[in-house]
Formats: sequence, C-alpha cells, structure tokens
Amino acid sequence: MDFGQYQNIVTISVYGSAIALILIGLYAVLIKKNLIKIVIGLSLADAGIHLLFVAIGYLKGGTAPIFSPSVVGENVTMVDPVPQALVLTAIVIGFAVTAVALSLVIRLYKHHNTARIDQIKSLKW
Amino acid sequence: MKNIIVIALLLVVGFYLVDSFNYIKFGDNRLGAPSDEKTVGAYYLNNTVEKTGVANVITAIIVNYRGFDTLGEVTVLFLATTGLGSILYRRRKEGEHEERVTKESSYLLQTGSKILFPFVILLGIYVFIHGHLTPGGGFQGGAIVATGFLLMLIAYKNFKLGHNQLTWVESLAGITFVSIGMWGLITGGTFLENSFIPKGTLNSLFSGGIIPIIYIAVGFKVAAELTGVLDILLSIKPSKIKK
Amino acid sequence: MVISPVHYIAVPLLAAFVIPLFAKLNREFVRIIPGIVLLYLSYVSIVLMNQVSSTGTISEVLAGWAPPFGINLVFSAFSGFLASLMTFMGLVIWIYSYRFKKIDDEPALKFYVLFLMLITGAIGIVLTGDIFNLFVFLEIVGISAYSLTSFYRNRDGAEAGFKYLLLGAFASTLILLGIILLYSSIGTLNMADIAQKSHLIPTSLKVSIFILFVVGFGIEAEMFPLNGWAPDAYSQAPGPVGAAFSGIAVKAGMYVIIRLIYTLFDIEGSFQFLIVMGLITTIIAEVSAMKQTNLKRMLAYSSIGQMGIVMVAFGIGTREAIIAGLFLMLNHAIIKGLLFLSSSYLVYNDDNKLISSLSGLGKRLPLVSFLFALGAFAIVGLPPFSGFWSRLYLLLAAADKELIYLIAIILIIAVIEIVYYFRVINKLYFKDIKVKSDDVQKPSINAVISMSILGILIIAIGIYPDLVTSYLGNAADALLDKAGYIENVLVDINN
Amino acid sequence: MIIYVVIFSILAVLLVASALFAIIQKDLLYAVIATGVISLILSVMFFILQAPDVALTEAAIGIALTTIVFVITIRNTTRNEDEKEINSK
Repeated sequence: MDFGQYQNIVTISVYGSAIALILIGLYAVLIKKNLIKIVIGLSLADAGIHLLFVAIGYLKGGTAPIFSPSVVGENVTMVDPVPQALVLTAIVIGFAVTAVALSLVIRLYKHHNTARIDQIKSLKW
Repeated sequence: MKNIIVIALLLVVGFYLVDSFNYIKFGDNRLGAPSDEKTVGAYYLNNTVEKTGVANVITAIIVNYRGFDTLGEVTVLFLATTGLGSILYRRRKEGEHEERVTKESSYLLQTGSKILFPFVILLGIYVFIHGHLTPGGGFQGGAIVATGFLLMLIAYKNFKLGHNQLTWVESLAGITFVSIGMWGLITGGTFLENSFIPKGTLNSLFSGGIIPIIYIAVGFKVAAELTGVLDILLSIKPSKIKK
Repeated sequence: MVISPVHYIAVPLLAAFVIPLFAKLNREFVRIIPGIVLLYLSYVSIVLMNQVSSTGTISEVLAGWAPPFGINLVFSAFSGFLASLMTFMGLVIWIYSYRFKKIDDEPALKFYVLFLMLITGAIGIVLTGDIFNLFVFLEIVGISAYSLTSFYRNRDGAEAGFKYLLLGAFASTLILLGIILLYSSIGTLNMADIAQKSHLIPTSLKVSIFILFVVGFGIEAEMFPLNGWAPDAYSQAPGPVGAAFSGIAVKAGMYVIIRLIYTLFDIEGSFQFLIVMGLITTIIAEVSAMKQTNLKRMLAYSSIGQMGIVMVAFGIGTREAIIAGLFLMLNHAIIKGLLFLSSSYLVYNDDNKLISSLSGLGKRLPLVSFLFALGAFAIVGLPPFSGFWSRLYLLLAAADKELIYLIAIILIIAVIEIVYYFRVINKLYFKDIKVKSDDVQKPSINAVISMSILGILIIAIGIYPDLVTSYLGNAADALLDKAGYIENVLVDINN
Repeated sequence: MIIYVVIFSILAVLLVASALFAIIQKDLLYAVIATGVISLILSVMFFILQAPDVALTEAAIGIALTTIVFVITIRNTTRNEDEKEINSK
C-alpha cells in the first residue's frame, strides 16, 4: 500500500487518532466515577496503543508479510512483521485484563449495590 | 477543578507523545536495506521462508522466534479463566444444579444458531489449521470457535457445556505446547526448537515443522479458555436488590 | 536432559496445566504438586548457582534462534540470586499455606495455580533477556496478583483488587508505549542489544522512554506516588499472599528498575533520580506507617519504606552500595515474609486486623508472638540480627561517598521504625489479655515449621553475615559488568 | 490510492468521534456499543495498513468477545452511569 503524495494526511490521521484515543481513555480512567466507564476508558487506551503499534510497523509501499504463492520469488517490500506479532499478544492480554476487571466490577456491585467509586468508600482512594 | 488539572496533565503528556513521534516518521523504512539486517524485522523477512518453511512471517514470529511469548500469553488467558472462576466463585447449595440465567430465546434465534453453529466452528478450525499459510491462526481461530459456542450458550438455556471436556481440552493443549518445547530440550537442542519434524515445502498444508502443530494446540487452548470465560460470566446469579 | 534456566518457567507451567487434571483423581494433588515443583526448582537453583560461580553467566537461547532474533534467558550471579531467593521464598510460603485453613475453605485449586504462577511470572521477569517478554511475565504476575488479592471475595478484597488492577493496567499501557518508542527507534527488543544501541536514540526520546518504563514498573516496585495499591492489597489478600507480594512480586519490579538504570539506558542523573525517589518513598511510607491502626497496613507501609531504602542503596551506585542493596532485598524478603506470615495468625479472627486487638496475645500465642518480635527486632536493624548488617553496609557505603544527609535520614527512619514496631511489641507482651483463649487460632505444624525456618535464617545470617556477603559480591560484580552482560548474550552476533 | 486516503481520514475522524461518544454517553450500553464500533474501525484500519492478522484478531476478540463481556457485566450491574434511578429511591 502506498499513499503517494497524501502521506502527510494519513500520518496525521493515524498518529492523531491513536494519541487522541490514548488521551481520551486516560481521561476517563482519571475522571469518571463509574467503574464500567473506567474499564471502557482502559480499553480505549489499549485500542490507541494497538493502532500505534501497527502504525510504526507500516512501510511505504509495503505489503502484508505473507509469502503466498503469488508473492514468492517476486521482489516485494513488506511491512515490518514484529510490531504486528507484538500487537497480537497485546490484544489477547488486554482482553484477559478486561475480563478480570469486569468480574471485579460485578463482585463490587454485589457487595455495594452500586458501581460508583464515590459510593464505595470502605478503602481510601 | 480536578477536571482542569487532569486535562492540563493529559495535554502535557499528549504534547510529549506528539513530540516523540516527530522522531518516528510514519511509513519510513526503518528495516534498513535488505542486505544489511539492521533490525530484527528485516532478519525475519529475509530468513523465515528459508529457515522455517512457513509462508506467514507473523505466524513464524509468534510461534517460533517469539514462541516463548506465546506460551506466556496462553498462560495469561489461562490465569484469567482461573482468576475469573475464583472471583465469581459461588458455593453451590445442596442439590443445586448449575444453570445459566439467560432467558429462553426466540425460536428464530434458536434455529439460526443451530444452523450457524457448525459453520462457525468449521471456520474457526479452518483458520487455525491454516495459520502458517494465510492470515489468522490459533488466537483468531480460537476466538471464532468461542463465538460459535457463545451463540449456543445464548440461544439455548439448556445447552450443556461439558466442564470436564473443557478442562481436558485446555489442559491437554497446554501440555502439548510445553511438551513439544521440552522435547527440543531433551533431544539436545533448545526449548521449542523447530528441528525434529521436516519443514516440508512452502505453502503446503504440511510445512513448517512444529509450527502448525503448536498453533493448532494454541487454537484449542484459546477456544477452551475463552468459552470458559463466557460460561462463567453467563452463569452469574443476578444480584438481589437489597433495598 | 541438562538443567538449564528454562526449567524455571517450563516446569511450573506444565504443572499448572496438569493440576486441573490431577485434581479429578484426588484433591490432595492440588496442594502437593506445587510443592514438588518448588522443591525441584530449589534443586535447579542450587545446580545453576554452582555452575554460575564456576563458569560465569549462563545465557540460554530459546527456540534455537540466537539473540537478538530469539528470546533468551540470562542467569547471571545477579539475576540468579534473585531467582533463587524467589524460589526459596515460594517454597517457604508453600509450606506455610499447606492446609492453611482459610484457603482450604475456598477453591484451593485456583489458589495454588495462581500462587504458582505468581512465582513463575516473577522469576520470568528476573531471568528474561527480552523487554517484551518481560512485559508478558509482568502481566502473568499482575493477573495472578489481582485475583489473589480478591481471593476471599469479601467487600474490601474486591475493592483492593480492583484498585491494584487499575494501576496495573495503567502501568501496562505506559510500558507498551515505551516499547513502541523503543522498537521504532532502534528496531530491537533484546535487552543486551538495546544496551548496545541505546546511544543511537536521541536523548529527549531516550528520556521519554525511560520515564515511561520507570513509572510503569515503579507501580510494581511500590515507588512513590504509585504505591496506593500496596496497603490495600497487603491487608486484604490472604496471609501467605501478602508475604509472597513483598518477598517475590515487588522484588521483580525493583529488579526491572535496577536493570533499566544500570544496563539498558545510561542517562545522566538517573542515579540521583533513584536516590531522590527512594527517599521520598521511604519518608512518606514510614510516616504513614506510624499512623496506622491496622497491623497489616502498618506492615505494608513498612514494606514500601524498605523498598525505598533499597532504591536509595542502588542509587548510590558503588559496589559496596549494591552489596548493601542486595543484602537489604534479601533481608526484606525473609524478615517481611516472617512478619507477614506470623501476623496472619495474630489477627486471624479480626476482620479489621487492629493493632489494639493484639493486647496480651504474647501469652496466648507464645511462639507466633516470639517470631513476630524476632522479625520486628531484625527489621529495625538491631544487632545481632541480619537486618543490622544490611543497614550497616548501607551506612558505610553512604559514608564512602560522603553523603552525610543520607546517613542522617536513614538513622531518623530507623528511629521511626523502632517507635511503631515497639508499639506493637508493647501491646503483645505488656498489656492485659483481652481475648478469650478459644478466640485465637493456634498455628498449624507446617506454619510453625516455615516460620521457624525464616527465624533461624535471620539469626544465622545475623551471626555469620559472611554466609551471604561473598555471594552478594559476585552478584554486584555481575550487575556492574555491563560489557560482560552484552558480550555473554550476543556472543554469536559479535563473533 | 486517493480513495484509501479519503477512507482513512474519515475512519480516523469517526474513531475519535466514537471515543468521545463512548466517554460522554450516560447510557452504558450505548457507550459499550461505541467501543465495539471503535474495534470495527480499527480492524478496517489495520487491514488498510497491511496487517491482516491483527485485523482478524481485533475483529474476533475486540468486536465480538469484549463487547459481549461488557454487555454481560452491564446486565449484571447497572445500565445508567449516574445510577439516578437507584439514588432516587
């Protein structure tokens, strides 16, 4: 894939949206009072990280790093495979953490009958 | 007030991030010329086909070059299932049967799920068997299989998930993964070494030595673990309103 | 089969996958298998430690790909020391938790799997030579720690677990960002390769990466201001788990920060930064510890304070200071382990774990109280216990560098510690008995054994500090020898 | 080529918009669906950036499983972020 002369627009959209996602996610984690909203914030920040990972692996004019029969022997540029492998791991780990977080939210809701931090006050926050 | 402080803080962080990414031009060739392997990425692209016989470089990285990461990763999922089971554990009363709390769904959904279910499972299995040839692999295929089971869990209140079978699949897949790794060690090589099965020809189903075997084991393990997570979450008793 | 460092990871993982199957045969396997695994790992530790002291650092290649293309494990005198310490602590805590009543009431299978994985993840962090692999192990430690914190599923346990998870997830976001910046600037993930190439990164970018990593791993290492999880997690987790956190998980976080500063990046001022952070951490924690009414929270704050002192020791950066820092880590593991394990029985039936409820327990639970008092004397650094020597080495190292203010602060902190630990001992021995005799839980025989092992070790090291100091010297040399580390790992590439 | 650039820019704008929507929306179910949409958009972006493996993973795990786990949680807890109906009782 080669974006030609419009490379700059794509650069801004990729980096801009990824960093925006991370910041919006962290904002939700820091400000929001609802536990589910906080977990949503975490998964937004994660999504931004994943986009950044793929973005740094991208190479101008590169193709997917798969040597399928149509590619073998041709002289092709391929995108960097390492960030893609890492982001696969990161996605799965992110899902695991989200699942554990949500199970704790359910547990807390059963005890307090609320999912808001400001009403769960047995420990100092 | 807190709002303003947090926004200011995040703006500073954002500024530094944008500044950092000024050094990293999008789409630049950071791999170096193919002849000099400046980065590990370039090495993988140049050597994967020759040395592992796998067409999908990402699969080669995940299962072989960085296979140890993947072992850790399936462990993370395994721990998430275990942790979820421990956090949401509920002692069963005498004679109480485990049953999900979903409502009996409509006839349409039930028939639809029944028809779709085998195809979804087949698709998942296809994805993880062909992980070394086409995009996809153990994780993706496993997740698809879990989605298939999710359909059945939602549609049928009485759909029985054999917990025994789930544990067996999960454990055996995990044991397969570690034992293949240990076998490399026993035969005098290194952990997870891809040496004792012929590499085959590129782009055929039987190629890549241990890579497809491990990826299939990962597929089964991930499917069992994700299904387990969904099953635990779907069997929660709704909390009684105390007020 | 030759014994190699990968056994530390592969064998426990195999066991974790096998336990659910064996549990179907007999429930007793759930408890026994982790013990067998930990015993085997102790044997591996002894073999490998001997090998390291005769032939030098072992760098094990995984999957047949030489670093930096594959992942490798590094068992040096330094990382091997920490791995062996963690294995030993794991074994002691396993003996303690075998038939720990509160755990047997719960799903014991899940406890032992999570506990074994907590240790494995921490050992993996210490041994691995790859930064992303380190992140994966951090997540293994993290997920087991969150689940263990809320293991009793009571109200506060779930809250403490969620708090820990929130900070942990925040940390992993930062670490991943750091890895993205690092990989895109030098194109490698191997730690030795990063150390070799880190001068190629523009300085401002390098500082950003460093800060992202330090903040991310600082959460696990209880560094200020991100240690809010620790008091809650320690006070809500089951007793053995509190000991495992302070003896095992926190050590792993501290190891990463030390590696970052000593091996990966050389950034001007990072040593001073570590001293300052350590001092802030320790002062705030010790002052907070004074105010606590909850015994476990007090121990948790004291643990944070100790980690602050360890940071200070590694911030000084001389060989003597590193020996002192390693000695402090060793002492912190065994003494805090003893304190956490014994305090579990002291406040067994008190949900609020109040210090005031200890009144007169010295007569009801003589052995446990004695061991607790022993630990308290040792941790504040009174002779002839092992804590004394590590404090002394630290003071000597600080005096060598003429850091007078450091000596003053360390002494003041020691006084603060004496005040709040002696408050507890005073309650234990010199107050009237309040509790009825059937309200206290007598420790089981294996709990007594495990606590006694730690107690004897504290006294033994206190009388013969030479038992460990020569080995710590080797470990310090291994840490300082950055060129040797790089050469060992990248041997195939450079030749 | 230009068509991909246009698609990409639109997707980026949509991505940020859905993220903001997910944060502002008080009804948690809609917020969760917005996160599902984010995963969907990301998956398309990964495909354009030549990462089909990642796109598949994000589709299977991000869109389907994460959303379902969130929905189950909401069903077991509360749907309203401020919990007005509980507080007013």
